[in-house]
Amino acid sequence: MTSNLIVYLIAIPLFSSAVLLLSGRKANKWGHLLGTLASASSFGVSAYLFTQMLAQPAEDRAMTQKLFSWISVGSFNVDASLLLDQLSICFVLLITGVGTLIHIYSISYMSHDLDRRRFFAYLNLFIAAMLLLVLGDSYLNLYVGWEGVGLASYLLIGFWNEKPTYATAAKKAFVMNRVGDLGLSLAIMIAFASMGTVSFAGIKEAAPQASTTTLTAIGIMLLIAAAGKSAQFPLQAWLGDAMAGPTPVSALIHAATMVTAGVYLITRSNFIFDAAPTAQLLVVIVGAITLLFGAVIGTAKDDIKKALAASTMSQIGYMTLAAGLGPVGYAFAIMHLLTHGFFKAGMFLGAGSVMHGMNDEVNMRKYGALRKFMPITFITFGLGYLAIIGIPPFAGFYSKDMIIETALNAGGIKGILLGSAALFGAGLTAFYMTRVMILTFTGTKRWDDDAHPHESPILMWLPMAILAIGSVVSGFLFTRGDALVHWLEPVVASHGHEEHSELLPPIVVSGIALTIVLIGISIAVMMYVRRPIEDVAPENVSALTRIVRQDLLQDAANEAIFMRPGQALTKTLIAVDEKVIDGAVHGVGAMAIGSGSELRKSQTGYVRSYSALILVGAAAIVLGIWVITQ
Amino acid sequence: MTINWISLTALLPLIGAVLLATLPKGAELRAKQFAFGTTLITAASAIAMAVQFQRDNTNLQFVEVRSWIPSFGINYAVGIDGIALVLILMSVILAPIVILAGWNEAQGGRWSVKTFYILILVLETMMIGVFSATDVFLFYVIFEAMLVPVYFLIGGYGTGERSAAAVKFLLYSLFGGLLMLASIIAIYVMSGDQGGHTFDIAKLANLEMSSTTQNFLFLGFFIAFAIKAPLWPFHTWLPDAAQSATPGTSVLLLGVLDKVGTFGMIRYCLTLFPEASKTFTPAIIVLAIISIIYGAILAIGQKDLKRLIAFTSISHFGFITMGIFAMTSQSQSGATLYMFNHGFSTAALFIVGGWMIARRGSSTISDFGGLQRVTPVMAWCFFLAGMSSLALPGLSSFVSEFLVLVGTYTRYPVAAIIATVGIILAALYILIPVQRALHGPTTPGNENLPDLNLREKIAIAPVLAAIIALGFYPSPLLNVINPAAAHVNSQIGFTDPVPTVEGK
Amino acid sequence: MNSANYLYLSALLFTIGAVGVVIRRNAIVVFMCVELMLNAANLSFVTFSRINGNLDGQVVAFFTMVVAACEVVVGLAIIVTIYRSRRSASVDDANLLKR
Amino acid sequence: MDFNSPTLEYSLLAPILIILAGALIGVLIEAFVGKTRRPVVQLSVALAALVLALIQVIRIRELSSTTAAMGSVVIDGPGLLFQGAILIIAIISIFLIADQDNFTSSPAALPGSDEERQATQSGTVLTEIYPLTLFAVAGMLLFPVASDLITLFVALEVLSLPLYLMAGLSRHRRLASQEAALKYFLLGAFSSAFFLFGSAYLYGYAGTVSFAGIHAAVVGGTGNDVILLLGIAFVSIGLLFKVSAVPFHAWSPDVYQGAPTPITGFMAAATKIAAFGAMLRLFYTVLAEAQWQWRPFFMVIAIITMIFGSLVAISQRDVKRMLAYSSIAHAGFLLTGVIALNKAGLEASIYYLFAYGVATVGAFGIVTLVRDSSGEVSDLNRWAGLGKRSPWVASAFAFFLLAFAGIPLTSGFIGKFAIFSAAYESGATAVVIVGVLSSAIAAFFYIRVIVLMFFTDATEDGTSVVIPSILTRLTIAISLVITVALGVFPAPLLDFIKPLAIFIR
Amino acid sequence: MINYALELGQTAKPEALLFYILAPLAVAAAIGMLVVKKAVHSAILLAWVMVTLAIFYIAQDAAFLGIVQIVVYTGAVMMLFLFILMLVGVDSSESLTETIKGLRWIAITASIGFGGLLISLLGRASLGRTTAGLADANSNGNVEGLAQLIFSDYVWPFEVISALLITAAVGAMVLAHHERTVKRVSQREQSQARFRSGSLAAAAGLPGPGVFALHNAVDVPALLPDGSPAPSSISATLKARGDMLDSTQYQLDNNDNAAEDK
Repeated sequence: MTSNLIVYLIAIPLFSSAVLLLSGRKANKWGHLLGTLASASSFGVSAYLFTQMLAQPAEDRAMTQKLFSWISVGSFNVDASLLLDQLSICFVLLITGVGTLIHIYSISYMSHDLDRRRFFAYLNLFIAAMLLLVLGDSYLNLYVGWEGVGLASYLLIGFWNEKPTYATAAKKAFVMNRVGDLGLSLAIMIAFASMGTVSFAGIKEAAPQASTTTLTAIGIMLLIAAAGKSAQFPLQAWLGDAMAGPTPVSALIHAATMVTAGVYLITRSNFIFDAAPTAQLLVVIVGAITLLFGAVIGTAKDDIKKALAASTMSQIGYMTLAAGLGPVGYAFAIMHLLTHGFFKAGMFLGAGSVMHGMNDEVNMRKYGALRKFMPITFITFGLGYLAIIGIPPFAGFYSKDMIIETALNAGGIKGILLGSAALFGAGLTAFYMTRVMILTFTGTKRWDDDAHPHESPILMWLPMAILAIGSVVSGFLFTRGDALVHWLEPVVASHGHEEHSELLPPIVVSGIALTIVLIGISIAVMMYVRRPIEDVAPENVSALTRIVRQDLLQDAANEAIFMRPGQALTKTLIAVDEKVIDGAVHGVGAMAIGSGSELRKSQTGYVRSYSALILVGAAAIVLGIWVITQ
Repeated sequence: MTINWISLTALLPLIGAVLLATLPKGAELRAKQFAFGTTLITAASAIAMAVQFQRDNTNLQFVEVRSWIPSFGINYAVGIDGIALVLILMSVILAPIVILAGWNEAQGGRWSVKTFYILILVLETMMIGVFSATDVFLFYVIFEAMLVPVYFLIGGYGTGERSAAAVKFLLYSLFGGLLMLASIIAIYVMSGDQGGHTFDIAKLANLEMSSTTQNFLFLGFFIAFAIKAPLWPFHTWLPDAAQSATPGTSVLLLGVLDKVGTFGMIRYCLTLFPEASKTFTPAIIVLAIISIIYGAILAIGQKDLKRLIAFTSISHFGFITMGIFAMTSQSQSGATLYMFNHGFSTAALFIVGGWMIARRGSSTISDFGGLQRVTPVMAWCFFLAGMSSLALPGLSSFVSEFLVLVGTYTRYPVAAIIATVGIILAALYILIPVQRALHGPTTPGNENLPDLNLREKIAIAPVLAAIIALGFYPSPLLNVINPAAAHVNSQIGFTDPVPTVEGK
Repeated sequence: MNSANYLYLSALLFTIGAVGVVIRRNAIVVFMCVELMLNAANLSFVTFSRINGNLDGQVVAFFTMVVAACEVVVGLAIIVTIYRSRRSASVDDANLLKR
Repeated sequence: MDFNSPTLEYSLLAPILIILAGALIGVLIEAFVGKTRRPVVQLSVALAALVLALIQVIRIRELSSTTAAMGSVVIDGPGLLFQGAILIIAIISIFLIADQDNFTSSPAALPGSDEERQATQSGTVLTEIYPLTLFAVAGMLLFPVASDLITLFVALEVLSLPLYLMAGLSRHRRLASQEAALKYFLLGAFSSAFFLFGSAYLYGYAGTVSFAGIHAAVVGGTGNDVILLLGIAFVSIGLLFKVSAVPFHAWSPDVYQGAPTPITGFMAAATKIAAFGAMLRLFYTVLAEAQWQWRPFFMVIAIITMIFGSLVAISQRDVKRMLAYSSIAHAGFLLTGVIALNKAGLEASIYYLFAYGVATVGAFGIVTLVRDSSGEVSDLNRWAGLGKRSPWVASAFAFFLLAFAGIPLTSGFIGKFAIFSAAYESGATAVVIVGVLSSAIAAFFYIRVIVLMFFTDATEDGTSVVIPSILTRLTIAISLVITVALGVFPAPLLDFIKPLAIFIR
Repeated sequence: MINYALELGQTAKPEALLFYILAPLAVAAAIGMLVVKKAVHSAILLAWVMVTLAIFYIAQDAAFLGIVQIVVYTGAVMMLFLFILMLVGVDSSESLTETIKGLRWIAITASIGFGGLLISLLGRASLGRTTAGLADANSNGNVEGLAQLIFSDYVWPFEVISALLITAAVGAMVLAHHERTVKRVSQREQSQARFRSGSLAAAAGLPGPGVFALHNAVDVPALLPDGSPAPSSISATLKARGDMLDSTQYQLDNNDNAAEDK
């Protein structure tokens, strides 16, 4: 089925973005409105397309639109064409839906910023790029969106780039993403070299004939790409710093949408991973490590946004883990992705709301007792909190429980390890999220005198409220009759629901999970409700805490492994360039000049030495003759 | 007698230069306007030619052959294929942009403004000639003669150590040129032994020679082109030259002149010495990879904006060279497209960078800071140019870079993988100056820098528009390039590696 | 009598003349050494004339004498001029032009 | 006995005879024409003689390929080409020579004496230059067409003696000029002795002094080659001295520097043509069959000449000396034409000689223009910034330098290409490679001068460029036009040379 | 050595005898030219070599050349040399110590190499034919034979050589001839100038030297009536050379007026 409407999904925000960027200050008055409208229109189109899709039988739901032939050289033919199938529509709806809400939120949140128009331009640009990412029908098209969101992310993280650390954060995000992009490019190259195509459909068709080695290679490269974009281990370090961007950005890009692109990529490439067990194993390992990694650093964060960011990292770890579990996991990965999109976006907006009321203060130790001053924020944030820690019947419970279950059922020791990791992560999540709640909303007030906490205006709390509703109901909706699983089936092709030998019955798993969550909450309550909270983080803490505070030394490691040697290499090469390469050239020149001035001395000015030279020359010639007539 | 489009296009700037010489001394503005007009007319002529170009015809088109030095079998012979057409188009489009963008850059020179534009126009004639020559001798003559105007442009109108840089440039190029001359002499003599002296490239391609001879002659040509391109380790002249030249000159130098090197590799190295090309391919690929990585790393470490751009170009030329010698249809087409796109993205970088430098009076990156706040339009232009330089998907350079990489991968996977690391370094070498110059607090002395004026906006707009448009829709160029690139590969006898699995 | 002996003599005289040009400093003596070389060459000509049985060699020798006379005139004029300017006939003193 | 009354083909000898007649008239003018009118009359006579001779050369080109004057002279295509080239160079140079500022007014007066000052102030000019120049030209015309060793030797002396004299006649820095004359003379005589000694051996080997006879002996000689080789060696030393090939070059930097600049230009250009003309004739016709013996030697000499000339020129501080070393390097390039020993080599050499000669005269013409209060300034450091003060003069000089460097679109490039390709064709690959490399080195010092003129700021020392006289201007303009024309459209000359460039034996 | 002796025996004809006597002398004289200090001695030794060669010419059937060698070369050319030597100072002698470092050794090595190799090569040479002798060529007389060649076969170089002679003459003149650039002042003009100079003291002409002095040599200034010496009576040349003597010692008596007159 083809549809001519798909392109408008992208075109509308892209056009809006271009208009906003090019029209300059004139557009300050109406720029934010145009941006929001563009996003909303895109949402409208996607909603319409969704209804169209629903009207079709499951196997005919995928829609395509060929725009033009983009790159065509020899056998390398890539069309600019779009694919809207069951998987993409989930994302499209999430992106445009949450995106629109965040646009609305931003109107108010950014109202005092001189560059609000530019902000909306970037947001629109992001929406367009993200849509291209999920709508592209080939890896190369995806790549354009992939880097496009990277660019938008860079621009938005660095939105307040007058502050050098923010600019650095933006750069860091871009560069680390580029490492991921390297993986994606290589994956495309390998795919083209081995299968002669880069489109999803083409590769899907060719994959079964391809060697496992090839597919494993592609899979690993795709994993690198996903790790870069989704802040998965070992490319996770940029996400925390990315919180430099305005909070709506964190909500949209660094929580709900962009960072989940890695999960999308893996899910989209299911035909590769399913045939490459090694790559798949790596995916789950990465997912498991990251979910724990994120959760652990989340426990020590005092910056509310960074705490949420760590949480995001951890939650995406869950998704990656799920996606790595193969056909059984893809749907759960996407489900968690969607629910996470709601609750995490909602919580970020909540955090933004808090900051909005607290003079942009992000240190939770300077909060406290805010529930009285910001009741709506407290409620919406609280709903998100309940969702993320997995309290039934909130959304997170359904999605996370599924993942834990699937992980445990992965079989053998692998399943036990993964399951315990997931369970442990759930406990940690409960701990640090409770900590966030306690520090922010309960207890005694610790803020400075010049802070005048107040509730946010309606334009801000309304999106929060809508997202909160999503956090509450989405999980239930998705799992009702396995709705999402069936919806995605044509894409992720769970080749017949193979029966896994279940390690534990689902109800037991849920029970264990809930217990662990409750333990996590209790510890947090014990630590932060019973004891007074200092407004400055205590210094006399264990070495472990310190390490956790330093994000498990992730930056130190990067510095030691890449940055310092890199800088040294740069310095060395500059010296080599000057001294050795240019030096050799100059050396040759100097040699010529030097020998010239040495030879010049033969010109003594004495006529007798000249005649001696002639005589010597003659003698040499005679000697030559003497030799050759020998 | 019909007028040959190539000759006409090439002649226009020369006529302009002669007329310009007759202008009175003081008339600076008139000289500028006149030069600008001439380049516009030239561009129009070239575009008119491009419209008539039959893109599926792999033969040379617009061929004109006139006897020049019959006793040596030397002809004035011109003709273009898709590759040459694209490069000529790039040259003639860049020329008016350079003039418009650098409206005042001739002021600080040793000689009059008029002389500057005469040199530019003469150079333009030679640029067209060098890409369209089909007589090796004619090519060589222009190849060498081009050095003279550039030499004076750098040495006379540049900044800093301009004369040293100009001399370095000239000597490097002359040295390479002389090596090529040695090879040309050998070819000429051989052609004489095999049926009459000729310099017709088509006939020379059929020369029979021993593989040793071919290897030596290939090296003569290749080193000349490698110096021109420039390829590691023959690159050290470029940063100096770019640092000293005016931005406009740098655009022409890096954007157009250096392309003669890579163009020459395709047109002469591959065509005349197919066997030797194959022999040396591994070595050249290695050099290309070193260039890519080395250029990028050195760019990261630069403190001077112009030097930085120069080193990025060294990295980019590594890509082009790699694409040429990987000899797959993707890499070959990609390399030519890369030449075109690099022309524009480097032009954008140098032009905007030049404006920044002219405003600030310094080319040290750390002297800038916070320009995004002070001069948002200029900052944006620079940013976009930078994005093009790091081959952001959606911009033109991505298409070419990716084609080169993917094409190379099918034949030399390891090389492609190493080269791909270059894209990470590219992010660093662009974002570091972007951060230092555009972001952060506005450094003292920059508060009152003026943003772009209308002339500057008009100058840069087509470049940026081309960068974006060709990123989304490169087909017009690719359609012209593909047949020619395929023809080159088939001449050497290379076919694309077949994928192990046949997909759709 | 073997004519070759004259050739040896000629070679010897030529060599001595050449050495004289190198080691003597008085420009006139240097020039005389050149004359010695010319004479040595003449001796060869005359000898070869005899060996070859034609008079061409003698004609050359005759021409050489005339040429030598002309050279002497010009040479001595130059030497005298430089002597008048410098009050020295040593070739080593003429050392303005070098390097 | 019967006396064979000699026949002289006057029309074929006419170019030489016209020049000699012009010279004799010049001598008579010295005696009979008033002092004030002498310069104009002398110039007119000299010019007329040169032009008439040139016309005659052109007229007899159809009659060529014969011997004349009892076999002493051979008039063939190459010979006439050399003669034509020499005459054209002489015509260009005579305008430069006519700019009398360069010559002392009274050579007999002591340098720095009152007499000298008075002579200079009185405006006396040295018109003997013209007949001397014409005598030199006559010798040069005869040198490349001489067909026996006697004529060759006589021609050598006829061309040399006036040059020895003229080298000493500079107005400025007279001591240096006289020193140049002395050095030139002593070393010239020294090398003539070698030449003569070699001739003796060639005569001994062949039993005759005629080229034809020597050739016959070389082809069908009895005995061994020792005498022949010695003869070739010593004759070559004489010729290599004239073209200033290493190691017989040492005179040229000093003489070039000391001699009056117009003479330097004339000498550098015309002597090279004449000497190479003779050398080419000797080695292409007479000794061609002995190439296995002499070519290796010439290759070595060519290689060291090219390298030496290029390297030493780099470190020169005086423009005339630099041009001298450049001419040494060019001698090396030209030797590759001798080594080539094929028709292409001959054509190339003729072209190269002409192109180089014209550019040389032009370059030295410009050197005469750069002066300060005490005369010509040849110190390169004081040429700094010339491009600023006199852009046209500097540009013209730069163009000549580029021609020397062999940059395309100048005559030098075509010459270099032609001569190297001829040498390569003959299998002298090593020589060609060295030639190309030393061209690169050579480019370095030419460019250095260009940098100095255009990119270096002038020191305030009163160096100025005099407004060239109309005659000097003519010299420079003609040279420039020819250099450009030969670079861009070399075909007419090449095509002209091609059918003529066949030596007859 | 043995061969040499044998050869000597075989060739012991008058010519050989002449050769073996004169050749060593010629070589000795030539070497002498290099080692004697005075240029004049060198010239004399060269003249001796030339005479020797003239004898050898005659011995080799080149009678005309022999005579010319003596008359023209030894007679005229060498005289010219001697003349110039006189001009520049006949007793000027030259230190034979070498001032240019290493030159002597280079010269000696090169010359021994050159001469040795040359002679060795000549020994190796063969023309493949025997000495023809000049009996045939000189059958009509040596001078006639030469004339035949010079005036027919070699008439062209013979004519050209005239150019050389003219060049030499012109050249010598250019370098030696002083052209008067200032008009010669006539006696009448001098006289007029003296009278118009303003002082009658100068009008009468200068005093002659030695007047009234006890000594009347040209280098002693005349004494004025008051007894003081008159330097103007001495020739400027002598003054410049510093050859002017003090005239006071030849004064009749020391007059006190001398001081007043100044």
